[in-house]
Amino acid sequence: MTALRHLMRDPVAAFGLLIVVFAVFVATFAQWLAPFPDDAFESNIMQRLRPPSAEFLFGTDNLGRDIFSRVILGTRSALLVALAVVLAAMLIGVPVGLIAGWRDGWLSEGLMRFTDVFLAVPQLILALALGQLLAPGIFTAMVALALTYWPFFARTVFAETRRLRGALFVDALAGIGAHPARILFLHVLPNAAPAVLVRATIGMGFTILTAAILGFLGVGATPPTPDWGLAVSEARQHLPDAWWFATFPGLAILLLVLGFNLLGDGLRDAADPRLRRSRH
Amino acid sequence: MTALLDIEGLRVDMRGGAQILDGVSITVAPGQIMGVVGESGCGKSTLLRAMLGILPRGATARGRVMFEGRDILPDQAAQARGRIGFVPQDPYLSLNPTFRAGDQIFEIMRRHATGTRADHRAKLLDLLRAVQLPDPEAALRKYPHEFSGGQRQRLLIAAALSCEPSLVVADEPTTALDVTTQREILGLLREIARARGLSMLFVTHDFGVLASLCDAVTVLYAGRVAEAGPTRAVLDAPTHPYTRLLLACHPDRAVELAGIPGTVPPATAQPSGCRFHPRCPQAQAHCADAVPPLLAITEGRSLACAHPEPALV
Amino acid sequence: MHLLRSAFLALVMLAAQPAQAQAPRPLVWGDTLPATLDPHAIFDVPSQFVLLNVYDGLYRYQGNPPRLEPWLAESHTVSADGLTWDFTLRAGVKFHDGSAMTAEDVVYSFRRLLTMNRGPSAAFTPVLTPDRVTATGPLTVRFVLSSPYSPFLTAMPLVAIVNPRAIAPNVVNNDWGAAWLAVNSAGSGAYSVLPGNYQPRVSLDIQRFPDFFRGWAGNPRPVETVRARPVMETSTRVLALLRGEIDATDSYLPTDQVERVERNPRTRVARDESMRVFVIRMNNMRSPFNNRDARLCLTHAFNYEGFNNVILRGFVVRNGGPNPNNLWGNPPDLVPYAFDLTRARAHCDAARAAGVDLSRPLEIHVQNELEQTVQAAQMYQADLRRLGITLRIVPNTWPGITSSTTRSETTPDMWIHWVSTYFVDPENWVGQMYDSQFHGTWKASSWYSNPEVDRLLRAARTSLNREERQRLYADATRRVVADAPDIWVYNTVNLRGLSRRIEGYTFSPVGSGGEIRLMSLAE
Amino acid sequence: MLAYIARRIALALPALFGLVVLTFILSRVIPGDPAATLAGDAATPAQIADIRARYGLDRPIMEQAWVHMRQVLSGDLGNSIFSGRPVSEDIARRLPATLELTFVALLLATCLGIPLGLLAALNHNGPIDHLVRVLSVGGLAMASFWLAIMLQLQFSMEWDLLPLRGRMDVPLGLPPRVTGFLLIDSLLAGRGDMFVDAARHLVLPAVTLALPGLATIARFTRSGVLEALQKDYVLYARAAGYGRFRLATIYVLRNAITVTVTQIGLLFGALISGAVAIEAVFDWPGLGTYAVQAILSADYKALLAVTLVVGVIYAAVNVLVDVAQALIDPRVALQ
Repeated sequence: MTALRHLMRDPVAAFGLLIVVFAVFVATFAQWLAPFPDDAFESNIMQRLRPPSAEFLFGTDNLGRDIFSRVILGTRSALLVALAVVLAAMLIGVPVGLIAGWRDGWLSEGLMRFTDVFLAVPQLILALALGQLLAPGIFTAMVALALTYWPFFARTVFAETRRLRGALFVDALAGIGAHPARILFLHVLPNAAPAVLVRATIGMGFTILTAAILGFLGVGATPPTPDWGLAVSEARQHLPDAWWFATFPGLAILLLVLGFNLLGDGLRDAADPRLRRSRH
Repeated sequence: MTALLDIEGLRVDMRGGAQILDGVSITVAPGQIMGVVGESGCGKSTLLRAMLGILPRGATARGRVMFEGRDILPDQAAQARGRIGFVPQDPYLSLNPTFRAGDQIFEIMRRHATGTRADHRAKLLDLLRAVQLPDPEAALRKYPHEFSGGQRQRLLIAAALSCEPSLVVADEPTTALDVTTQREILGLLREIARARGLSMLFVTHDFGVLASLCDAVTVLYAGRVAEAGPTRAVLDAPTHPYTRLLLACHPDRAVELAGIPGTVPPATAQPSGCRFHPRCPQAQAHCADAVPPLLAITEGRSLACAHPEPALV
Repeated sequence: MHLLRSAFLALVMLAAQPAQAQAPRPLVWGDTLPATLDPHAIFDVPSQFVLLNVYDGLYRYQGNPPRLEPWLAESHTVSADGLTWDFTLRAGVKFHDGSAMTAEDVVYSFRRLLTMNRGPSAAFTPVLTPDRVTATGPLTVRFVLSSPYSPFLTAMPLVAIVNPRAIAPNVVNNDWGAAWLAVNSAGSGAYSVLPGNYQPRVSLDIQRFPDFFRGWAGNPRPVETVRARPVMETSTRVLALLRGEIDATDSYLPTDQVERVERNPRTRVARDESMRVFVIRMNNMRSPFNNRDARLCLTHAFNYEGFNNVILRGFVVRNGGPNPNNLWGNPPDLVPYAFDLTRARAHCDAARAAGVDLSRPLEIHVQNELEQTVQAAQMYQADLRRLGITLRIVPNTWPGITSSTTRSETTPDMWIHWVSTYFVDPENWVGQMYDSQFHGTWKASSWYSNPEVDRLLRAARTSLNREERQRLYADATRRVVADAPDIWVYNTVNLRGLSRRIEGYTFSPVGSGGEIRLMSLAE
Repeated sequence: MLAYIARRIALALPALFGLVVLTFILSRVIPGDPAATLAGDAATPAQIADIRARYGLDRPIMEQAWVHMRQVLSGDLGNSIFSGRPVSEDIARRLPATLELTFVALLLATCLGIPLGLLAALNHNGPIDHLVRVLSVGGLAMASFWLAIMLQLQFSMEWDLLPLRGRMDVPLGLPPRVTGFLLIDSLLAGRGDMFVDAARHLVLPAVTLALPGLATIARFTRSGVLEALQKDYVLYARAAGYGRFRLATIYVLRNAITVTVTQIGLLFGALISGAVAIEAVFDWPGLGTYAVQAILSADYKALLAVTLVVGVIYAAVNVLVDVAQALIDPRVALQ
């Protein structure tokens, strides 16, 4: 709670939180907020590529769909994809980090070397390779992103576990004979939680961005999904005439990622100034 | 005899109302070693920072700091740099780890000493020999982490002397070192000061150091001078209750001040009147009302207390 | 004096430097490049650029509608049983290295093609083996087929005649020089490759071959150097043309862009009715596509009018069957299916009544990089929703799809592609698309099987009588269309953006107008 | 120092080895039949079987793995599924284009990012500081491909100020290939016009690519300088009378930069990733467009080779960064 109060005192972080809350709101009520909710999959070829107007705030796309509606509808998929990816990455990365951090010897070594392999290539490149090889589509893109993002959680949790393992209270617990699993999950994990939360928030922004690149390169979301990256890619064919087609989905990406990044920065400062340097 | 350094009514205020120093006056004669003692938070370091022109952001200094006949406060001691050598508290942290030790000293000499680079080099080598640093030539090329703590402090002393200062200001230069090294460094400082006729302003909270090194002493409490005088006289017969307690509570001259009840007040909430009165065993009602002025009591001794120890009065 | 003169000369040369940079701009060709320069290793639309400009075949298609003209061959004869084909070669043809082309070179080329067994060899392997190609004289070549195959001649232009003397020193591991020929040329064509500047899919420079066997008399100002610089993205390609960075786009200019290119004083659009059919495939071996009513329902649910005239702005021609409208052998009275949701609903109801499950989501695979396939799928998806049919769009690529069409189980429910002119014969369309013997190839990926159609197509394939073939193909086509195994949408009007500098651009459905030798550049 | 470098390289090797194994495993899980892809448009099932045999795709998996490993170690990345050409040759032709772009972007990011971060720190909580903070957060939130398109739209399509695509105007030709870096090769050839043209083509892609890097560098320099300014040695240096400018630019910056330099290593990964999308927008004939083409043509050999090569470069850059860091701060090598 003190962290939250600290967060709200930082205007920049509060702004980030505002964006994120707003995005979650838009995503939740997308169906009601979008003026043309059916434009997620309907096309109206008679009114294609109309410039922004009172009726179509952001104009229409190549199939005559309202871009404003599709940007709103796209918020949901962007958030869901990022959330799923980050959660999946956490599900892999946190246990790996915990075990590697707690144990010594070959298991720990092996796990961390394994982690290193996934860090040996920039995430996007690995995600591209994985995404393509596993047959392109949004689900594979998500799998690929999760498979490339978990090492960051593993690293973070590993460092935290190592630090806490040396802490006195852990020694004390081990001294009174507490089971290692109990220590890990009841004592070490909660203490590592702030670091994981910060990493997850930054990961949300990062994943939205990377998923957009994958969509843009044709390895991510598929038509007619109202996906922002995909929209920018479709819009390229119609530049420079239909500038609105490329502009607004891109702005949506910018805003949402900005929100998560600002929030992540704020959280990092609020949670622990020591974390200032850990950045993907 | 005119004073080399004459600090008069020095006040340092922080933005936000905290008052760190309040009318501190200290005089150092040529060749004199002046010790400044007091608990942590009494303003010893601020005093040095004000003299050296390195007060933190938001701090303003008023009063006069006369050095070699000129007030150096307005230009933040810029004129006096080089003429005042500085030995910092922690030799481990005071050298930039990414530069060679020699280069860091040359940088100071480049700005403040006369002569060519070759002159500087020759002079620095002399100094390094004077501070008894082994293999001075090699030392110039080494990085700070390649020295031991004592060696580093010797380096810093050499650096302080590099521009031929008339005054050396030292900020507890031995606290970060082990006991044997402390003793060596103190011996070195004393020897150098005597040999070169240097004046020195020596901040410490260690009475042992004080006794072995300093000619005179100024006791600071909560940003004001409590009492001042020749070292022997003050140590043998302290007049201010604070000095007495300070001396009494740790005969072994340890750092802890467990013997005095309470703590030094925070700079934002100084008590009225005599600032020591909340902790003073001799305190009386009016102590809280009037600020006791710093008055000369005997030759070279002064005191700021309305109820001094009877022994001397 | 000497010094002065050389100084002056140096000055002149320096001054001439910028002038040299402004020397006649080469022709910059912005169309897609093939993956490899080896004409025997690949056969697709982009590879035609190399085939037609760097190499020659025994015969070649010219003009629109395409005429089959003798090229390196002067003439041919075929035996009455349709098995033995004798070709007489033209004398005096020189390869780029100056050596003369002989019958042995033709034999080498065919053997190389058939042994490597890649790309264009598929048109021949069913009827021809390497040892059945022989030189019967210095300028005569004989092919003996294992069974009669009337499209044999029409497939002749697919095969480049290569120069064995240029290849021989570069053969490694018995690879027929494949590694070398992928980045070099050994042809006799009007242009030769400048190998140093070649970068796969990025740049290809070709240079005029003065000793080209047909001579250059027909073109007084031929293009000396061509720099092929494919531009990946469509809109960038169009802008590059408008700004004069390239002189020609590909021949699939998006219909949205036509007006813009026409408006620019420096550029124009060449429009030519081609032979390239846009088709939505259905996997006829899988439910619900194995039911004719279900297929007819789907066929009536595609908005042909909207797609052809609104999205593609009328730059295409409705094509009601598998063959291009303008090809011989196509029944002229064919009535295309119309977009009619009422009829579609009726057919769907009939299918449901027959126990067909239409509730399963149908997958349609599109070629991601070709936006038209995506647009068509998206439009179709919206209309099918109104019939209560869910269409799921799966982005895929050409190689991705074609590698899955080898078995019916892995073939997608539906997919979208074009059938281009590989050779000008109904065999290229209805023949290879709907004869069940081609099952397993992408062309026959609707897995359509109709014994009567098989019989008609096979008869047409072996007959040497053009009238009879025309009748057989027309009959087969009518039957196929009646069964509605696929959804045929349009025949392409090729749209190529061109700089007005280019004169003499001549379109042919084979090669899509990419023959540089006919072009010249205005001053 | 040599020992340190050797140790650092040794540390990178297991991960690279793991990467080779990973890419092999990946190449075996692909759904499409590589042989069918290789056979091309008009292939018959017989042709496909023939190719499967020729490429050893019908051998036992362990044998294939062994062959793969041996090939990779000898620098043979296999033949492209799409063109049949050796992938390593293709990559060698295209790598310089990507490296030139990346280096220029990195240079831009560093040369602007460090002074900006320094200015911001010296102007702590002032207007420049706020501006730099906004820039550094915004720069990281922008989708590179989108920014690329927006810049292209404005500067090339609307205003016609800078080239739309490619590395050099086609009619100019290319300078003789020495390094593959057009800026260098054109100078070596003494062609000023080519140099200017290559530089003009670099502007938009490099700026786009540099922005996230600029943001990161500015941000880390800022916090590094702020942190260094709190250090005792800065206080000491001020007391000892270092010049203000010199103190800020050299003395403090050097310490601040050790953190920044680590970031540059990580950034390189981001740059290479960014290059993929940006090259696709600007038609830059580098590794990125190669990867995109490989995706479009399902050329898994090419894609995996790109992954491997990027991994090696990435590892090399990170070793270099660590060495640079050790040179700046000699304590690093001791840890």
